[in-house]
Amino acid sequence: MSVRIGVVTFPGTQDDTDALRAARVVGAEPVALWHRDPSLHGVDAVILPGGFSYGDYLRAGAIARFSPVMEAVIAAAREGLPVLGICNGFQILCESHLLPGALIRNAGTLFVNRDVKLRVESTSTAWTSDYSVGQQIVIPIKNGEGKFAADEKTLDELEAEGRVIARYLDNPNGSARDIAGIANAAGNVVGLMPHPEHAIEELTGPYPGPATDGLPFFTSLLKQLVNA
Amino acid sequence: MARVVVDVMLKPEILDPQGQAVNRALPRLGFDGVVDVRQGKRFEVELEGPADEAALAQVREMAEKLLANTVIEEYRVRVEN
Amino acid sequence: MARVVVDVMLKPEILDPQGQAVNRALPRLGFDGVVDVRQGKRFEVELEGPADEAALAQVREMAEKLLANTVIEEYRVRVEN
Amino acid sequence: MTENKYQVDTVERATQTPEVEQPYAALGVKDDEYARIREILGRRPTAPELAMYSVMWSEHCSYKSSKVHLKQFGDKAPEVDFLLVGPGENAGVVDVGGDLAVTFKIESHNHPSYVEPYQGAATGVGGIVRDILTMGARPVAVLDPLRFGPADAADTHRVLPGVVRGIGGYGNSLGLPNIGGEVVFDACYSGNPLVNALSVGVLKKSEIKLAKADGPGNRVVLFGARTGGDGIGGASVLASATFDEDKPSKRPSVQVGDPFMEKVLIECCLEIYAEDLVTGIQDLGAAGLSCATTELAAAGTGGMDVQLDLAPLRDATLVPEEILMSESQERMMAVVTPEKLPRFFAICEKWDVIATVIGTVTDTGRLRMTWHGETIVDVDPRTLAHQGPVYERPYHRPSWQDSLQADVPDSARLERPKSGEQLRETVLRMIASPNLADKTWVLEQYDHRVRGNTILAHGEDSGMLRLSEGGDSETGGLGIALSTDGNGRYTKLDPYTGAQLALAEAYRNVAATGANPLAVTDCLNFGSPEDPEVMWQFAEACRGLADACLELGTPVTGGNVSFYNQTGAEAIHPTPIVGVLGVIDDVARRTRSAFETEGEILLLVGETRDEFGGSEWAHVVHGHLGGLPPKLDLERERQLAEILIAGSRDGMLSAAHDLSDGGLIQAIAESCLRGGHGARVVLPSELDPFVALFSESAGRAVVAVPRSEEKRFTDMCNFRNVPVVRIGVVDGDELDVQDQFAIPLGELREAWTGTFPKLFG
Ligand SMILES: Nc1ncnc2c1ncn2[C@@H]1O[C@H](COP(=O)(O)OP(=O)(O)O)[C@@H](O)[C@H]1O
Ligand SMILES: [Mg+2]
Repeated sequence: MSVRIGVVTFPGTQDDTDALRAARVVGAEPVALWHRDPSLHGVDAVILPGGFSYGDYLRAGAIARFSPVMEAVIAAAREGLPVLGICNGFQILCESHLLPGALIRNAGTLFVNRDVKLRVESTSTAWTSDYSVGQQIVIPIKNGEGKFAADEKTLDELEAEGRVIARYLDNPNGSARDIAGIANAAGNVVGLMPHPEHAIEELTGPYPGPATDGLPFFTSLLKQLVNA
Repeated sequence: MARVVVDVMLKPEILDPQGQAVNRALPRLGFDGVVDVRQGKRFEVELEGPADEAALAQVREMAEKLLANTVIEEYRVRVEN
Repeated sequence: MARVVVDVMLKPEILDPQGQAVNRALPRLGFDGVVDVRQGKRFEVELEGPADEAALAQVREMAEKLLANTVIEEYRVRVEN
Repeated sequence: MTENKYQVDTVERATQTPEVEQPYAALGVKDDEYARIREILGRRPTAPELAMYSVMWSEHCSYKSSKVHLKQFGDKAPEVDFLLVGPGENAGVVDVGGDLAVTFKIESHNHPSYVEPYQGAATGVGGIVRDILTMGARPVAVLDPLRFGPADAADTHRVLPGVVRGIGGYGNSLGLPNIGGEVVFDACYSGNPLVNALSVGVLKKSEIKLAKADGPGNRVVLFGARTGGDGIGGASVLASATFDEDKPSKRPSVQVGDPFMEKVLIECCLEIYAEDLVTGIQDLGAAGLSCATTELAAAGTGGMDVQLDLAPLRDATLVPEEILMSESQERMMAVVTPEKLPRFFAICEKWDVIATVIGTVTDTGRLRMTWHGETIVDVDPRTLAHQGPVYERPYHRPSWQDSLQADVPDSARLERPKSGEQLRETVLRMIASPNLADKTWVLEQYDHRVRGNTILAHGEDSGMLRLSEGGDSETGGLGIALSTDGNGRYTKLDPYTGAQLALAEAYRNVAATGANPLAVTDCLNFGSPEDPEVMWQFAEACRGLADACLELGTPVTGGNVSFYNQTGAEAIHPTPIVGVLGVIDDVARRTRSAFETEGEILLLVGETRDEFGGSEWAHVVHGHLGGLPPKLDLERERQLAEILIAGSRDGMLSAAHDLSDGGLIQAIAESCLRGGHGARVVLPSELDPFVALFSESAGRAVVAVPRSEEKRFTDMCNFRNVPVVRIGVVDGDELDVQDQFAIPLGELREAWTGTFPKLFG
């Protein structure tokens, strides 16, 4: 039986089509989830995609967090369901306190769309096991509020527990300790500011490349679920 | 009808990019004598009824839950006259 | 060292999408009794010297030139104590 | 809501009080136009009616000054079988093969962007995207050709950052990739920036929507944002004229966009289309409700009854004439059969979109509106929509045109660099000049990836999209390419040729990526039509563009005219911006502009002449504008396009870049820097090195081919009698022009990329 990956659409979500495509490309069955529908329809994993839920007017992710589907996602995540929050999805996970810290206005204050180099720091999560520690990958970022912020104590904990999953080699937004993505203690919930779903095809991925460095985020999940 | 104001500012230990941008711009515009500028949000909440304790309690909960992200922000609720 | 606060709000006749988003969210979160919410900016300006007339005049100019977009926003400068 | 004491000007009252003075002049209505309105109605108009006529008969909505010239785009249109909807609708629609169609259009938002750069640019994007949505299509991309005053001018530093943030802020929030545009600086645009926005959408041929209200008894639904007092400067004159003591609350000076509302509106409409729930649809743009109701009625059965007081308001103090003129953003109007209303409302509810039935289609031939039971409008909608005034504005060739063209930038008039050292300095100075410098600082603020179908975007000759909605990945498949171009300096020197050169460059840009140019949209940015010399520029540009579209077989499918772009008596350079849409049957075959492979052969295709009139070199180095623009041979442009397309289809080309502003060396430098490889260049011996490097002769491109393909490619050119000459090889890490100079890529890149961050960072 094929793995079913749910992708949540909130009002203002933009990258849901891309996340659904990523699921399809790695051979999973993409399942569209709706913010008002409290049911997860038995999916094996959930992606909270990028975009501007509710316009991001108050704070990125602040309002989406209270939608019916998120109650279900939060509960399931605590039970170990793999959840990947990309960009706006990462912001929602922080607002939901599934992940620590928050994402604030970029150091340069402007929106930045750029292919950035990341170093993978942890492969012991549901979404990164197909990488190797220290591996350098190219993934696009595109955000205005992508600066990861947390108090020193939280940052130290994240480091100590190996929960920083990727760092920027050339920090584009002033994120604390160059953090591009983090995981929860159990490793099933991952938040990532860059967009792996935009790096899965030779034709549309980063140029001059490598163009498909984002694929392992999704293949990792498949392997883990199939072996489980 | 009463107006309650909720001020939301980043916690002092969180570096504030927008405030920094203003700080950087000031000298260029010929302003000196400013030590620091921080930028936050101001919400003007118009209440149906009076701003009594019950109403204020509600606004405080609103701020705690929605208007501020207490992980990085602190807020103050006050009645404006 | 004195602190001067600059409140910047959209002019009342200007559409405030941010405030609207909050307005729409409140009922869903079980908050009622709120007629309207408008969202603006709050700047905390720390001055080297005292907040005397000269300093305030400078902050007002700062608000006019930099902190507020007077085409769509209005501002208020006040000393906070 | 609150009943204000405002006295409504009803049809009855208008009939009883013919003598009432009406402030029509303040609304821009001329004496004869007002007389005609009274004649049409057989009485004085009510205040709401006057409001409607004033906006519908305005230059912006009625095209009264441009109509007679735009006609040529239809009269001279080439015979084609792929044009599904031509000019006149919200946007043209083109058959791109299979069951798919593409709709695209460009529009200007110049003045608002000068007043409030962020909101002006943002609402400009919002407006054109609604036009595309109205055709029944899913909007899939935007492009933004921009013009600003001098890059170092203080006002440019107020306008440009705001405009760029506004275009990004709105477009990104809609989930629309930005795949192209231009950033050009010239003193003529100070105080008058040009902010044009192009949007493109995809739909099924069978699902084209039209703006007409058919079927008596069908309901008229207003949905989207509430109506506020936005953009009604004029109407308030009216209001105050008919007001008693109590004033309305202040009216907004600028419109503020709500991209979130528009994004939701897009998804909502697409679901409504998918279930085929509307018989007609119209967006609310300029002239808001006045335009939507009259155009829907005029194009349909002919009549409509509207209960204006049912329109949801943001400001309860608005009076009817203001509601009719309001340009509040993010609103749509649909015509729905009664039995489909429940599903229509269910979908609106799903997306939290406010929808209200405000009227009914009738067969009375009249557009009737009531306000709390009283009739305030009773007109024949066609008199508003189709029978507006048409002006044959006087025009004549400017007295200075001859002397301008006589001021030829030859070597006697303008000193040219001679030594290799001088040429080297000129290259570095040119590539660092604002018009030629790297635009990354701008482009990074735009999302060009969202939706995952972007094949080519910034830095390429044209943007390219894969049309596989749903996104069946890996597979290449059908795609479209878009480029916008326009050169105000060329057009100032010779409006007829300048407009044609704009088309030629966009056409060439599309072909350079391997796509076949199909159709055109244009935004004509000019000064005041009341100035006969400006009107001559306009007439010439239209004639030139129409002639060239006929010869290239690319019909104009729609566009936009922006007049009164001037500060005081000073008009901007006449600036027609031309957008060309192309189709490519396999996007995997697209050609990039970067030199990617060491050892490949560089070929220059096309003929280089000593042409510097209006050139970037004369502009940057001498601040000079005079002479004639480059000669244009449209037949040659077509052959060049065929070569570039065949080269991509048959896999001969590794890279192609069109030659335009800055000439050969600019194109080679860009392709080297984008590919990260140097080049060894040998200039054709028969050409003066300076001319070879910097001339802006049209109809040229530089290509990179593998050695194994060189003969096949040159044979193809020779067969078509298109000049082709080997000018070098991709090699090393410097740009080395033999016997002249060499520039390390690092130094070249620093010059190219340093400018924008220094200016705006
Ligand atoms: N304002 C803009 N928005 C999006 N893309 C832009 C903008 N300005 C320039 N570009 C892109 O940068 C590249 C260079 O621009 P330009 O010099 O106008 O191209 P060309 O040389 O083909 O005319 C093109 O890909 C163009 O689409
Ligand atoms: Mg161009």
